[in-house]
Amino acid sequence: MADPQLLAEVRGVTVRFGNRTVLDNIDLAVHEREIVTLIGPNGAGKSTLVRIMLGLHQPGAGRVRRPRGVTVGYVPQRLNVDPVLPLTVRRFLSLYSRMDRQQMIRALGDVDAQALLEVSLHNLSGGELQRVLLARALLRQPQLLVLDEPVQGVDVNGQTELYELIAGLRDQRGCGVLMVSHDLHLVMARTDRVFCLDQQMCCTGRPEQVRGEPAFRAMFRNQTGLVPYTHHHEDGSESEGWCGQCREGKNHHHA
Amino acid sequence: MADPQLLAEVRGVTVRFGNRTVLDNIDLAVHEREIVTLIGPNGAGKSTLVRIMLGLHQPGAGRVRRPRGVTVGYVPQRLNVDPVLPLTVRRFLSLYSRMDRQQMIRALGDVDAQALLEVSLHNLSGGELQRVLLARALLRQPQLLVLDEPVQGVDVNGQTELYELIAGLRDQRGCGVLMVSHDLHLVMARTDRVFCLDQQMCCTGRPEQVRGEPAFRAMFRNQTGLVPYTHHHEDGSESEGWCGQCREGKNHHHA
Amino acid sequence: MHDFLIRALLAGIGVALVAAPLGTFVVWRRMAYFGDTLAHSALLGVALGLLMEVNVDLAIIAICVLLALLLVGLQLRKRLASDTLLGILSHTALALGLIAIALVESVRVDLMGYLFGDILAVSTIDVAWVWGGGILVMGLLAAIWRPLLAITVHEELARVEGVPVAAVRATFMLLMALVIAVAMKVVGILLVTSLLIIPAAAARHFARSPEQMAALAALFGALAVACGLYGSWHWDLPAGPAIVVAAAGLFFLAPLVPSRAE
Amino acid sequence: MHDFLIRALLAGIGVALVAAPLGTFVVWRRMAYFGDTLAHSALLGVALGLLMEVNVDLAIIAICVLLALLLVGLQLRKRLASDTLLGILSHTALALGLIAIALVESVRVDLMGYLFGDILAVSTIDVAWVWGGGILVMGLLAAIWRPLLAITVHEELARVEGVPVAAVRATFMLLMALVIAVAMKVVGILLVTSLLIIPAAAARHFARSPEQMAALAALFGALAVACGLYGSWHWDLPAGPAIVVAAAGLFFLAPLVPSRAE
Amino acid sequence: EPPPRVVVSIAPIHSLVASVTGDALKPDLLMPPGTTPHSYALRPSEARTLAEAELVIWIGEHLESVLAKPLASLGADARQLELMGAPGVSHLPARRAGIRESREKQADGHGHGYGSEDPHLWLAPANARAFVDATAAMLADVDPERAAVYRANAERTRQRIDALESDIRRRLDPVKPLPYLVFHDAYQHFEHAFELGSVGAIVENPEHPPGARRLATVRQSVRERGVRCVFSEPQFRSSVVDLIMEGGGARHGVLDPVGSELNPGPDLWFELMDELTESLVACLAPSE
Ligand SMILES: Nc1ncnc2c1ncn2[C@@H]1O[C@H](COP(=O)(O)OP(=O)(O)OP(=O)(O)O)[C@@H](O)[C@H]1O
Ligand SMILES: Nc1ncnc2c1ncn2[C@@H]1O[C@H](COP(=O)(O)OP(=O)(O)OP(=O)(O)O)[C@@H](O)[C@H]1O
Ligand SMILES: [Mg+2]
Ligand SMILES: [Mg+2]
Ligand SMILES: [Zn+2]
Repeated sequence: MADPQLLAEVRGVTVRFGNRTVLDNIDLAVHEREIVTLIGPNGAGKSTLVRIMLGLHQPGAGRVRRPRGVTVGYVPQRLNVDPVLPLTVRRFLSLYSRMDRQQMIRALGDVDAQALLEVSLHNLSGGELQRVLLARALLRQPQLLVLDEPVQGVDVNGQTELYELIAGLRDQRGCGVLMVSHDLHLVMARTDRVFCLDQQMCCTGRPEQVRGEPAFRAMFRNQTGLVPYTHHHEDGSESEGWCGQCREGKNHHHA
Repeated sequence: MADPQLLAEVRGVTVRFGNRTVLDNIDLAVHEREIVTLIGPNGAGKSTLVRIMLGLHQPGAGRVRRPRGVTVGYVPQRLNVDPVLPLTVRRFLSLYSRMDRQQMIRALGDVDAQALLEVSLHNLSGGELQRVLLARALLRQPQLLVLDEPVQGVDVNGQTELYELIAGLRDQRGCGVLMVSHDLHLVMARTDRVFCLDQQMCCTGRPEQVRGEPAFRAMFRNQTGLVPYTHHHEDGSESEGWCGQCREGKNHHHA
Repeated sequence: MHDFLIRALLAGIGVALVAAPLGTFVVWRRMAYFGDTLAHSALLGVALGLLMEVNVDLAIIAICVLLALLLVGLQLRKRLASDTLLGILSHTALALGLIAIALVESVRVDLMGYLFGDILAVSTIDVAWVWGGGILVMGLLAAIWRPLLAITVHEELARVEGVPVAAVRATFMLLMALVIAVAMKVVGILLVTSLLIIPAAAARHFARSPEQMAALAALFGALAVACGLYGSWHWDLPAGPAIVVAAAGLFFLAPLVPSRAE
Repeated sequence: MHDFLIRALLAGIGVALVAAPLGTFVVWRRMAYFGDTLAHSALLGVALGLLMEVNVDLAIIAICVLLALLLVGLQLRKRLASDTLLGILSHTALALGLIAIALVESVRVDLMGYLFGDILAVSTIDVAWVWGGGILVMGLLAAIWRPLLAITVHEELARVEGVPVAAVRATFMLLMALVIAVAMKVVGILLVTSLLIIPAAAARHFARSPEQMAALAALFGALAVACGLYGSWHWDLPAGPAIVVAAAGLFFLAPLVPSRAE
Repeated sequence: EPPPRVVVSIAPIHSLVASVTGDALKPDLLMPPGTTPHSYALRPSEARTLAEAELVIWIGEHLESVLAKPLASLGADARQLELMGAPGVSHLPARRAGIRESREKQADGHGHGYGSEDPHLWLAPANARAFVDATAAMLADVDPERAAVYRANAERTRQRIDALESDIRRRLDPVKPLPYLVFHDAYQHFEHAFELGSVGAIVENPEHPPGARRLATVRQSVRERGVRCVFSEPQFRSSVVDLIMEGGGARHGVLDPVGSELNPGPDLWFELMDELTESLVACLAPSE
């Protein structure tokens, strides 16, 4: 098999807002057929990094590379559509690229929202909107899916199903996925590589590896008890996992 | 001890949007020193019910009662502040009621966001904003706290801490809390009464009771395995728990 | 029927049809005062045209295009709303126009001649212009309709999906500027701006999709022109204002009709 | 210095100081064209005043207040933006005014007097009005400042926290309408609207809090008045336009200065 | 055969034309007195009048600019008489507003482009006579049947103008050297005809505000040159006039260059000229 195609990459990216460094010399790459998950505390710079990879924000230093012609599906962390514009879900799904009705119904079905096709976008509940956004990203048959907290506000069954759907997409269509998430227990199982971000890259590697790191355990001390897979022991073996100097303990804003 | 004071109540509330019934004959009351949690699938009408209790939406039928003079702290599900208005977190916290700087720092400390005091509201990350909103609701020393998915986008440690904080507030200040949440595993432990909503009230009662109901298990089939308390057996005993005719199985939008 | 009424009807309906789809974007993008801004800047165009001894109409169009581009540039500052920017541009242009006129030796410029065209006075050539230019504009607008809609709904999503945001936005602004600059001469600024925003706003009440809103706006606009001209004839009222009042009537009556749209 | 220059300076600075805090709200609430809307409706006021044989100034104020209340009502329809609503009101009022004038025989209206006014011709009494009325307005505004700010940031949060939304909003609109109606008579609408929005917009670049923005806007406004009057004197330019251009200069230069605010 | 339908743009011209047509026909007036270009929008009745006109008489695009467009489209079938270009009309270049140093001799402005011409042509009796002649000639051409009537009426009108002119000359003679100031410079032709002592005007265009420096110099000159009167116009606000007069000892008068308060008809022009004279005399040399 040939090398998996590179879909997006940043190298040595640094971002400062004012005199505060939010991202410090970050490297990250997403390839075909790979699910990369960014985790980290609030304000760690996850969304900023995602926006940089998409070209929506210019980094202060470092390089961003996205091969031409890679179609991207994006679910932003927050989305606000002005109510002055009348817009049904159907019209929203085929906003820029024309979509076939059957396709749209199928995509909504995938996120368990088939009944919303003719509903106005402005009337959706929080979780419904999130599902529609995901359906929209999927509809474009993207090679790269970029999802910033995609199951925010989605109900409990939906969360599991949507993560399964995303994992399934990787398997069937071979697309690459870059995801930000706080749902450790759901995400870990289906991720190929975890990047634990907090201004710097703290830990990186396969989920089993990262989960054993002291830095990781410090950062997510409250949650690890809930992750059902926690008691698998790390095999401590081969591969590219490493752990940097994560600041210990509580969340640290604007240190 | 005297009867706990009633803070807000709806009786027989029905809401229709177009010819779709979103809420059907709902009764709900929140008293002092009580945490009431609304759970239910996306589109169940949770936010609508909350908005009706706050007087932000008029029901088609039914009565809403809020005793005069009850101070309310509210965290809406979505909040969008227009960037044309320059606003720091500090100014946002004391927007309408004047607040003391020490108070503000303390409230931000409670939600682990003390460093954000002088940051512009428009630059906050998703989780940071959510923490600030919560701090703002707490600052008013409310008798009734109304929280619509208050830990959305908050990181894993934060979620646990914030739920603990809310429970603590009830204990210390004796305020009543009405909360919408999808985090079954975190919420159940700290709730006095759970209302499981899906257009109608499906189940209601103490968490241990509700958790045993078949309707509840059907609605949250994927998650119950994750809730650490699941294996407590229901005692099936005294008290006001009941379970209505919940529609079985998957989420059902616009049936 | 007098032939000037027929010409007025044709020109009015032509303007209404072109204004409808443009007007929906004007309403969505909060540019209701774009027309007034260009009208205010016309004075500057006149003064500059006289100072530099070029054709005044050309000078006006040049100023309109310039302002449109300036607005595109200013909109990159996300911290200010479009109406504020339009207000600044409009008043500054007007002030500069007044100053320029004070400096030009004894020119008597009648600003209002440029502002208040008169729909009863359109010629057959004007009608041909309206329909010919109108079809061209509609074609161009149809070509950028989807990308323009995409950036209006959510600019960043559109950018990620590959919409050439800057180009589309600039094209739209130029289109608007040209339409307004030309229509201002033919039927007057009052009527153009009104036909841009009032029918679109009335249509919002019923519309469930952007295309529906544009189509309804076209219908309402044409209706307003017809009713307005009839009223103008019947009561011998100035025609342009009568059309505006008819459109406003539609706007205020619309909410009384129940609508399926939320 | 000539006494009329001193009076102009006093009146201008007075207007700038009152306009600054009001103007910040105008910018935040996207009502940049509120002033123009009222000015357009002044024509209707004049016509009605003449028709019904009441004092024209009173008729103008009445129409302004009426329009302000109508706007408050229309804003309840959340599906339309403020600038669209203002555009509709403004053009409808203008059209009605034109029709009324066509019906009233031989009305002589100096519309331009209301538009351009003349700050150089203000009398001592005008100055007293500006400062007296100004202090009153500032007092009223200070009284509703916090609730008004709260509903501007987030109306539903404010409502839950007990702000009397409708009353506060109506008070603000009436305040605006009165200020503009009076200032229009004294210094002209071009200058009032410009002093409302341009200094506030320039201040946005530096401001980190609402109060800072209002204070900076006051500073910029006063500066613009002083510079504009100096320029008017030095190059013999019309004073109102010169002040507007000075304010616009501040606005366009502001971004060149680095700012701590995001 | 019925007489042709004749439309005239503004009231002073309409008056002269009506005087020429006499009882033979009633010319229509397009812009009634008091109409300002700002609120001018055609009504269907006016549009019809224009569309049905056989002859349109106006001064020219330079003055009635709002009419240029309607005349070109609606009046396309009609013959047009642009009085600006009529033979024998004397033209004067528009003056800068402000104070003039001395009473300059104005050269007859032939050869000046229309762009800088003073359009208030009807205020000179000589021009009025030229208008009358041009109108009569044009009417005779359009309606040869009644040519004789028009010629006779024109002759009578000319005599009436002559009579009024010498009457005005006589009444103005005592105030000729007295300095006065006007709000906007509309009276050049009148002053030129009767050798009046205007020291200048405050603004060029009544709609565009003046600069600070000019206001100061104008106000100073009012004192220094002993200006007797400052004249405003009925349709424009006079706050600037008040400012100029402040402490200068000048009286305030009102001059109306278009007859905005007079009834349209053959007599309007004569009443307009009479009132101008009356206002000037009353303000400059009040008889107690
Ligand atoms: N435009 C900006 N100017 C200044 N600071 C900013 C700006 N945008 C973001 N920040 C700050 O940068 C930090 C990183 O923000 P980012 O949105 O990337 O966080 P995140 O990791 O996505 O957090 P969350 O989990 O809460 O979504 C935050 O502390 C935020 O306050
Ligand atoms: N203004 C409206 N017009 C029409 N339908 C509406 C309106 N507001 C809400 N709805 C619909 O009512 C239903 C209930 O909405 P609500 O926001 O109360 O759901 P929710 O239970 O809070 O869901 P979530 O968990 O996703 O937040 C949704 O299906 C939504 O589409
Ligand atoms: Mg984020
Ligand atoms: Mg909700
Ligand atoms: Zn004139």
